[in-house]
Amino acid sequence: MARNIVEFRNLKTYFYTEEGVVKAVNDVSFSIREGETVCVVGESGCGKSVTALSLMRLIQSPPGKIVGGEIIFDGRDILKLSDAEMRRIRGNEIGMIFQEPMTSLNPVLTIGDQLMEPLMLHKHMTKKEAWNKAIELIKQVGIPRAEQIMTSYPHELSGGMRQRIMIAMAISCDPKLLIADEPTTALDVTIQAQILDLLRRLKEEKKMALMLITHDLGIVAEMADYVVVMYAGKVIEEAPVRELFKNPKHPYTRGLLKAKPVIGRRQERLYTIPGQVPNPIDLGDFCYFSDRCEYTMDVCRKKMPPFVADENGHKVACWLYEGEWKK
Amino acid sequence: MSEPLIEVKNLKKYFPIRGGVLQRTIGYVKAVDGVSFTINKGETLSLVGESGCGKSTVGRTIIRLYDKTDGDVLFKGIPIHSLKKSELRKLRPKMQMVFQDPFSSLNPRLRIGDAVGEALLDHGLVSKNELRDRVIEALEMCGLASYHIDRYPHEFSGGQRQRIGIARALILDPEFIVLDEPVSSLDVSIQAQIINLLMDLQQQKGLTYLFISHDLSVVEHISTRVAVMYLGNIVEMASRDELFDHPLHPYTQALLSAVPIPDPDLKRERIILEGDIPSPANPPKGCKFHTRCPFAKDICKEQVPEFRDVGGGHYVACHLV
Amino acid sequence: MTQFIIRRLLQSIPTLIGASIIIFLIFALAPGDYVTRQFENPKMTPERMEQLRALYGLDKPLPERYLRWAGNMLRGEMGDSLMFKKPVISVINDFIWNSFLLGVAIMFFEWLIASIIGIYSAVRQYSVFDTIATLIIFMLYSLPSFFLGLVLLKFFAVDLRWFPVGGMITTGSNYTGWAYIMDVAKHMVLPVATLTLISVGGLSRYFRANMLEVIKQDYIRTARAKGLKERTVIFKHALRNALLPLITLFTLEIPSLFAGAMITERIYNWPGIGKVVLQAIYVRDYPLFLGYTMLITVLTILANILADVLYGIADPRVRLK
Amino acid sequence: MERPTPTLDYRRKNKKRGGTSLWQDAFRRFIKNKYAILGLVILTFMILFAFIGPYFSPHQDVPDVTKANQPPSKEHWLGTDNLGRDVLLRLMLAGRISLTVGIAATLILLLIGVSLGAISGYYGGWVDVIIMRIADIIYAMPGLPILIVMGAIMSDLKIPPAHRIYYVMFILGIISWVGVARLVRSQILSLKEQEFMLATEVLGLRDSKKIIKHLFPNVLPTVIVAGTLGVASSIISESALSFLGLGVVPPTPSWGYMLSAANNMIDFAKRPWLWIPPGVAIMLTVLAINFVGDALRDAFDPRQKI
Repeated sequence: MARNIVEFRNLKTYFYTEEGVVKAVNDVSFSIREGETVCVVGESGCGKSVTALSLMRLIQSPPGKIVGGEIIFDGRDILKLSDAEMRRIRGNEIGMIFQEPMTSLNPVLTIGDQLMEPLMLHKHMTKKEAWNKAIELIKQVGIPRAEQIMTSYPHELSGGMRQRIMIAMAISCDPKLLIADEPTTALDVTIQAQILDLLRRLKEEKKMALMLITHDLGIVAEMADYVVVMYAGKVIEEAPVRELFKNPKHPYTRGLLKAKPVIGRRQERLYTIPGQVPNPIDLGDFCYFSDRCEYTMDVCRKKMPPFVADENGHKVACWLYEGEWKK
Repeated sequence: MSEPLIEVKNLKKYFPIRGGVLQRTIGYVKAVDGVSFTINKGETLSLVGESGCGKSTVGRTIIRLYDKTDGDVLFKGIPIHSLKKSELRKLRPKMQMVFQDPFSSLNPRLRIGDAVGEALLDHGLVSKNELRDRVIEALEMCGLASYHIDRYPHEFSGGQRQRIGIARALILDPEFIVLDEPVSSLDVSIQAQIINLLMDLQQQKGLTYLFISHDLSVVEHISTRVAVMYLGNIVEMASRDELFDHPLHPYTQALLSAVPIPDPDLKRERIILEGDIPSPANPPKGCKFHTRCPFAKDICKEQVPEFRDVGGGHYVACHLV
Repeated sequence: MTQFIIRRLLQSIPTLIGASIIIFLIFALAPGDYVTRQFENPKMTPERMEQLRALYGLDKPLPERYLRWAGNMLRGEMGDSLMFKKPVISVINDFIWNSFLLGVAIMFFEWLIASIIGIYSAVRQYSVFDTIATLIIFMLYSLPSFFLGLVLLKFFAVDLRWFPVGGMITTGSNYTGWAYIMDVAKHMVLPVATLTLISVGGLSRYFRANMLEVIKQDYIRTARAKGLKERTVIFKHALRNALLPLITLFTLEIPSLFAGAMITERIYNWPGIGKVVLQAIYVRDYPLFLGYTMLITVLTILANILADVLYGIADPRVRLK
Repeated sequence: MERPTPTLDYRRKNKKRGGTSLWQDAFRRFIKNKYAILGLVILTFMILFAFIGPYFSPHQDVPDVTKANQPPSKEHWLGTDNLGRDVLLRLMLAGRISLTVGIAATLILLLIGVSLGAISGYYGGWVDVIIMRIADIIYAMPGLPILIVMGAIMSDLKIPPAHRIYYVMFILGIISWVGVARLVRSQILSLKEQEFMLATEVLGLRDSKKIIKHLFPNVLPTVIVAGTLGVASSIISESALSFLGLGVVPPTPSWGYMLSAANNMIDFAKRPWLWIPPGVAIMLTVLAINFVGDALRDAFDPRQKI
């Protein structure tokens, strides 16, 4: 078994807002192995993006703050590194791409300038070397006329092209881990297919791990080796991808799978999860899904369920499986 | 076959591009470039396509939020675009719209009760003392509580706001509602709630929907018939089952194969289209899809394919079918 | 680009005509003219007054006077200053460069100080520096320039005698070379300080607001995610974007270099155009005032066009057509 | 539906039934702002000082040459002027004028600016072109010189001193509406793009309703902020004009006019009590208004915190 490249251990990232403390990431632990694709899935506000930004130490402070836990990356605790050491990891050992390709590139700098920056910084390339490498990267992400693109500005490119450039930039220093935060949410479905295809290909070529954050279970099924499901700042379930889709355990995961209409699988009515995600401010110490769950028991409203693995390594945080732990 | 409620005949909507020293019109963005279809009473016709294909413009032009460039829209036989302003105003309650963005579709400084009830009052459809009851009725029908009436939009989540938007349209007792991407900004669990609500209301009230969306799986769930748009034209239109089971146009096929399916064991042949969607200001000649079509032939580059019935109400515009 | 400039120049013609009519009317409709003002005394006969009016062309009907004046303006003839008894152009030329000297110094210090304070406050938002800077800035821009001018004059020139009380060169001196420059510089300190302090507040707030806005953007996060040094992030990625709107502001300040500061120049007895024009108003020297006002109006219009052109050059997203 | 959807409150803390409007939200943020409170305190003080203060003064605003030019003393806290009048009392009375002119001029500029901006933005087309052209024209002309010239013309027209104050308000209003008009116009243009404005069209609301219930309340915050800051700049402009002797003139003083005592070399150098207090009064008032205006902007638009 490959070794862990990243390990989140009891990560806590809170936001201190006017209305109260938002525990955006509330005691999250999971790991990503070398060369593996882990999908972190959940609805908006569940803390999936904040988890990724915590790993990059890009949480804006104030109001955000990492208040506890460890993030072990390649044997080092990220949270204990100096700013300078952290900068050597960002863009070098960990690359990241974001949801909004339209706003993620600097509008006043050329594509070439932005692509060459990390190469000259981390790989100490000369301008000439960086230029050649950047052209190679542009070709690698499937954009023709690379020389012309180098001198273009972001607004001259389409959304799909910009996302390809973001990918090229993120992988330019051959990182061990690529974080992709909803990389296709802002794109059309035919472009999404191109980008996912590209990510899959690059991951194989570069042998890097991929942390893919998404809300789309279809993308999860297509891309993931391993899945982490988050709800209201907590990991509520994690399992290898086949296991998770074949045998989802947490009522929330099950609900999500049933609530999404699927092409070619026509049904009279959609299953719905009633209610909505709880207000993240000042949540108590109980199962956060309890007020929407159809199996809620008394214990669910009183105590936080522990996160327990079964014999297949399928982990879930739900009181329904209390019986299984005792075995 | 039931009677048509909406008939759209060769509708065109061009937006001018200005330029030159005197800011004269130097070209047009052909957002909608000649589309024709009918919507029958009680059915849901879906318009599906990627960004810039003109689906929202069709929706807005049908209910005359935009003035047409050419063609005709008939609502129960009435040519919408020939009405005077006052006549149009009288007809407004019958044709409603639910918007995409639950955050910008409600006036932030208006109480929910006012937002939902004001049109009823303005059209003189209800007396002042009945108003509150009618508003509460509409809110409850959409899964909201009566005490929400005094609240403001920012006190609600996205899904609840979308319910308010639906209540606002519903209270006028419309016959036809344009649903412009009503669920695309919502999370999956909330999306399902809203879709079910829309379908329930349609059944109870016999509503007719034009459902505009880019999400094929939602479209498949909700539609009676589906029209696929590309760069201002409908390239394929058929009943839901026919379109999803036997897509004929290469673009429809590509779209369908591009949708990720939540089943890790499913291995599909995927058609990945090359390149980007061309600009609607300068669309390709001939078949507009030929620049990305994996099967394009010479004829596609020159001749515009005819939009024709290939049997059983399945329309397609492709030389290769 | 050329097309854009031509269009903007054409567009500014009506603006200029409108401005010239308004400016002309303001004076023409005023009862007291130069003749009444300067020569009114018991010895003056009405006949003699009329002769004088005819001499100065003040007896013609308004439209004719306007057209004659506007025609002269177009030819660059602004007429003669009544006060100085020589062409307006040469009066303006005599004094405007003194104002320009003051203006350039002020602009230099204003932008230097404002950029430092603004950027530093934004990068260290809510720090002690930010809080104190904000407070001081608020106080500065709440001060009327003439009050600050008077206070500085009283304290540093009258009481402490560090600087001369007014003028541009020490009376009776005939310094040359370096000594002359130092003498002028000494006279400049207080007026420059006054106007810099007054204007630095608003500008540094603007700098700060722009920086804060830019720092929030996604591309700054991208820059940080690349592992760039904070210095590179701020000065290469953020500052360039924050400076874009400031280009406009900077360009629009150019006319003020030539306009002079009426009140401050008066307080410090600086022989600039502002002081002279103020004097011209007191004695109703219309040709001088009209010439000056039109000059500044034209400069403002040109600066507006220049601002748009420079913005278009600096921001790759803007295409000037 | 399988089960009734539980109606959870998005904000659980909000227990009361009636909703919290954005106005209430803004108010809550406003009163939390320290600068805003400081500004309000100073402003209240200045208003009381100017409008109630004179009733507590033991002096009369009448010349008494025997007491001319006295420095500050126990009897005359801020000394006396060259006609022997109490400077402190004059300062209070001048405050009335300065504050009134500032507020009235702002109301005039808002009236012109908001209506022209709104018409321009709402109707568009040639109306918009014409109004914006006029705005361009006024914007292109140098403001202070025109203001001063208008002041001079007032003198030529022999307007009685008591009426000059109204003319000053009017002139200030007329030359400074452009900024507000442009602001309101751009705000309305962006509101028109919002889906809720499209919704008012789909709902078939009357134009009057669209404007009064939908556009106006959303433009109001901008207008309030612009208005507040407008008072500050009107006060400064008025004082500049009066300082030059071309604005409000005796017998009704304004702070700016009192400051013009500094034009006399002896008063300037030897009797600072004549001109420093009005300057400080202007500064404090303007500072307070700027604090309040800035806090209002933050309160109305928490995203744009600057």
